[in-house]
Amino acid sequence: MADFERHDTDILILGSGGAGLFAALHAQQSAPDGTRITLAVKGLIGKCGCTRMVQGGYNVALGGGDTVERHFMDTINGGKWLPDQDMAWKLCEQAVVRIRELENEVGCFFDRNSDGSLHQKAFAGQTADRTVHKGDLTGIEIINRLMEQVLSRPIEKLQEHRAVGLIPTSDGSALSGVLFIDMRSGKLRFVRAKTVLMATGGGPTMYKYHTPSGDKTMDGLAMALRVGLPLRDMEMVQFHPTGLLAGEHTKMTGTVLEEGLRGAGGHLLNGAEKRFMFDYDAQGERATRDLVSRGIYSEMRKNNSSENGGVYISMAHLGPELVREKFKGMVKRCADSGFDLAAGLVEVVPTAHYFMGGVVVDPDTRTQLEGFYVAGEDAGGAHGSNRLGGNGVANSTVYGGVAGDIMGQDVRHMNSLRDPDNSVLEAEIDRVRRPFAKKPANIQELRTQLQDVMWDDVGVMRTKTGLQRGARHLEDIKSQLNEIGVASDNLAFNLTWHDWLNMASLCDISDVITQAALARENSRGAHHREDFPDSGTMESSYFTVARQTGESLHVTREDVQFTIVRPGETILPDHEPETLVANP
Amino acid sequence: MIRHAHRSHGLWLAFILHRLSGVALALFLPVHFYVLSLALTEPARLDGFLNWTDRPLVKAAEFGLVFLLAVHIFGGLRLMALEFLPWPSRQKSFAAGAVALALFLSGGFLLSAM
Amino acid sequence: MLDIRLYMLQRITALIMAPLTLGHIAVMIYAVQGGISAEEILSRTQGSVFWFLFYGCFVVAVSLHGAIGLRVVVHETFGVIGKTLSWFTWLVAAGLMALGLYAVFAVTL
Amino acid sequence: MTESPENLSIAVWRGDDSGGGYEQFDVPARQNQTVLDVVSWIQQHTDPSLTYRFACRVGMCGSCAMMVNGEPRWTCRTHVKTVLKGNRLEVGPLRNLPVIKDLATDMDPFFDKWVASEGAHHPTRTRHDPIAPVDPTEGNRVEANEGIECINCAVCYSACDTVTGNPDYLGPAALQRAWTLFNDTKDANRGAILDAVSGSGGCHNCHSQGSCSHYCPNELNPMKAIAGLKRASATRFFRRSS
Ligand SMILES: Cc1cc2nc3c(=O)[nH]c(=O)nc-3n(C[C@H](O)[C@H](O)[C@H](O)COP(=O)(O)OP(=O)(O)OC[C@H]3O[C@@H](n4cnc5c(N)ncnc54)[C@H](O)[C@@H]3O)c2cc1C
Ligand code: HEM
Ligand code: SF4
Ligand code: F3S
Ligand code: FES
Repeated sequence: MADFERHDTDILILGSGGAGLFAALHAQQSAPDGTRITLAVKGLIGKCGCTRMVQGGYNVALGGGDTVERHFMDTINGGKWLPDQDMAWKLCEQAVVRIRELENEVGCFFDRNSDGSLHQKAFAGQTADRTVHKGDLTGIEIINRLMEQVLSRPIEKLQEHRAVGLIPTSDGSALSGVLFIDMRSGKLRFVRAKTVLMATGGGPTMYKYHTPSGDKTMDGLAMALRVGLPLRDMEMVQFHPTGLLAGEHTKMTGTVLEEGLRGAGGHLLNGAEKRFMFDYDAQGERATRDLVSRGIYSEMRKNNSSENGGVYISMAHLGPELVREKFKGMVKRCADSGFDLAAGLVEVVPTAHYFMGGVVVDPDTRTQLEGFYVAGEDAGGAHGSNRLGGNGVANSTVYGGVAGDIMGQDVRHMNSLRDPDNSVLEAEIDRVRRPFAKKPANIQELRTQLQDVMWDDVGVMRTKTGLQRGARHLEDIKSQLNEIGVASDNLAFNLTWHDWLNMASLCDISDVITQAALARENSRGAHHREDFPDSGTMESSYFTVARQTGESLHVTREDVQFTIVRPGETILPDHEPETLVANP
Repeated sequence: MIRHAHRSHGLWLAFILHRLSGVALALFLPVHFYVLSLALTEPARLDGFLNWTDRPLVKAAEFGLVFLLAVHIFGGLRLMALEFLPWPSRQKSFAAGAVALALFLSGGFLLSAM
Repeated sequence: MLDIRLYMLQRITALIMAPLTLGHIAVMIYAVQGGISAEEILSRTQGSVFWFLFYGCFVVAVSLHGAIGLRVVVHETFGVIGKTLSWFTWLVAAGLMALGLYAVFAVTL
Repeated sequence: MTESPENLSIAVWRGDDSGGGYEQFDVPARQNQTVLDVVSWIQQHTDPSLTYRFACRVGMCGSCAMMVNGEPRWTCRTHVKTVLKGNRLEVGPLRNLPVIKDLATDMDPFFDKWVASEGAHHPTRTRHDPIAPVDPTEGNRVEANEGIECINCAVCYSACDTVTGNPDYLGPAALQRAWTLFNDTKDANRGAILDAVSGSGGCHNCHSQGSCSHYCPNELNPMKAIAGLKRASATRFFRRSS
């Protein structure tokens, strides 16, 4: 076995997004004195992950007619009856506590109405003005405030430590610890802990166009898959309709142009500079994310596309001055990359945004592996087939906090650290060192191939033949990856090695997405099968569960348990209006 | 050129001017004190010195010092205005601009008075 | 290497000096016209309580102000820290003060 | 896609804390290319051992800042065209922070100072209390709001020569955070904030060089925030001593 360092702690948290940081704070509050808490993250604490990139805001029912029940019903309807209802309920219920915690204890600075109360607006799919925000940079506010709270507490920091393997005990019933690469030195470090929270935030960056931050490459789900944990809803990839399209050679491509542009009356134009969304939906540009994404995608497939192969968004008819004032940040961002959003045309394309699928957990974030917890975008269930705008950050902060509390409690009964299964440890070490034995070659080209395959065959619209073709391609890409080497003369902060590892995780999960998409023979929320356009009856809703045993992957279907509300019913009182939003 | 590109803007130049003038004044001050104290011990040498200062080159240097003092004073007042007066930043830039203008005028005036 | 006390001292002395130095410059511009001599200076200043206080205040203020100023520059430019820096500050202040007061006595007594 | 055949000539700093120097690379010029894209291209196509840091790629995370032609900038939002000199570009690690490798710096000192400035909220309420009403037009709130969108990219920190000369100096970003919190009427310990910024590395060391405000990519004004702290601490100084 190659050399590695050892380290012990009590509570180990992977990731510093909303889930990871909240877990650290809550663990610190709930664990007995003297408990060692360690935060390990692939980037710098608070400076990576997607919570920081949240623009629109945070969904929470805070009265004024809105209720937790209404938020819950919107979440279930939005998720097309696939959500785990207990998780969705807890999300909506605890969001109320979490937002108070964010304002009152963490010190967030959310926008106010002139009477001093929190300002709330409505995202698509919501029946109340519910989204709390700080301008259009809500995530920065939330993460900066959380980050400074965490940094000012005695929490051990392992920055630029990439988790590469979950190491169970020999009997496989519990987790012993996590294997890391200390990226700065390139050394391996095995950290044992009594409890481990995985909050690495999914991130569908295997698509040609994607919004999440560069550090998110599905490492967490790939690790969970390798230890045999069940993953649910893996076919559910949410596309945001308007990602910036600036050419293939810039990282700006794929980044989000905010939803509000369409909401405010922005027009989508095809290559001929004609509006087209009304051909697809009566709501035109204001239709929901999935519908607009499919509209744009269809137009692109018909070759009615713009210069770089997307469509245009046009705001100028609203008056360039107004656009400049109302969307200051967006206009500046476009200008920085050479586009005039206020007066000109900006090319856009649907872009992979959020991953609804994740590890099967209970509402306390526990998994079937003792000592292993999952929260945030890595956990499946809360959103079902579609996540409402504003429910993502609510989910990660709510369940991160829950995980912190639960780990703080559970750790009291765990008297000792567990010994690892050395054969798994050894296998994981071999896995990450595999490319050193091969001849170095360019990984980027392979990543481009992967992104093209996923975009073309496992993307916005899917068919059986397409998915099968995709699956074959993936096999091919995987075997190519195994032949690509990385020079091992200097492993310190070796990004190319990490590119290789990123590819490995992305390939593994791409496979699962493809298989799960094949297994779901209907169209729900984010998952659209052209060969099965029907949604199927809601009463017989099932979700997919993928598991890896040995080398083989199995996808099964499980019935949704309607533990709180049945399709066709509601938990809102009879006289409640359908929507409280003035002009939806 | 590239090494200190971050310094090429007005406020930084104002800062370095203030610093250099302050240091120059601090170095000049002991000399000034020494010369004046000659009044007590050797008035004749003081006069000799004052005659010596009549030479154009020395005069220029002297005016240079007065200029430094003026620059430093106005610069210092600008800094303190910026620190203590609760103005909106725009007005502060105007104030700074005005002071700078005053500086150049007075400096020019002093130098031309030679 | 400035805490609030040194900072306040530097600002207060600067505020004291501002009118004094401006006054001084004005007098100088007036005085240098037609040349300057020891006698002329002394005739104006000697025995004058006003000029004694005027220059006295200036000297006290400038010694502190200049010393603190040089302290900052020396720290930031040469990385001098700790005791050495304190010694430096107060030596400069004392030196300037001594020389300055000597000069004030010389011209006003 | 419109591609000009031209090559850019890029000098990139290589090395670590023990030293290093510039190395020259040729990178194909493209439309819509950012400095970060250029750096990535080198790592992906020419020299796989090149190290740099980024995450969000849209100016939100503040992890991609580097010295570009001697000026600190967020590289993901800096279009190459706006900084090119002829067809040359010089890219180095941020000043004033220890270098880990090549273009990646150790940002810990920056964040340690953030914490040392009492840059974390001191709560007056708990999660069981209602959210405090705040008038968005009220003076303190407006003042606090001005500095709140800091992405802690350390561009200002590396632009500031006071930081260069005085390693204890808390620096513009941390002080701006302190000022923001000081103006947050919800904060319980505004006295502690003034104490924290009044020591030997505190706000009183700022010489109003203004490079912080000049370079802040988000057009924030740390210089003004620091002046605010100086004013508040001076006011308190007089109150206390009288
Ligand atoms: C551009 C954009 C805008 C969005 N806007 C909204 C919005 O307006 N409202 C909303 O509700 N949601 C929004 N979302 C979704 C929201 O950001 C996510 O749902 C949520 O933030 C996920 O939080 P998280 O804590 O699970 O993961 P993240 O915040 O993504 O954090 C993941 C963390 O794990 C770390 N990590 C990853 N891999 C490893 C590894 N191998 N080892 C160690 N650490 C690792 C990462 O570096 C990071 O620190 C948006 C997302 C994007 C991309
Ligand atoms: C009379 C009016 C004066 C005013 C208003 C004034 C004002 C100031 C101020 C505000 C500073 C702080 C600058 C900063 O922090 O960046 C300063 C610095 C300084 N002053 Fe003065 N000053 C005056 C006279 C003098 C004189 C006569 C001397 C000569 C001894 C002097 C020497 C210095 C020095 C050496 C510095 C340090 C410069 C630096 O920190 O960059 N000053 N002055
Ligand atoms: S103040 Fe501006 S430059 Fe400084 S860290 Fe914040 S965002 Fe960056
Ligand atoms: S650049 Fe530095 S000196 Fe002050 S005004 Fe900004 S902190
Ligand atoms: S990569 Fe996040 S600010 Fe540049």
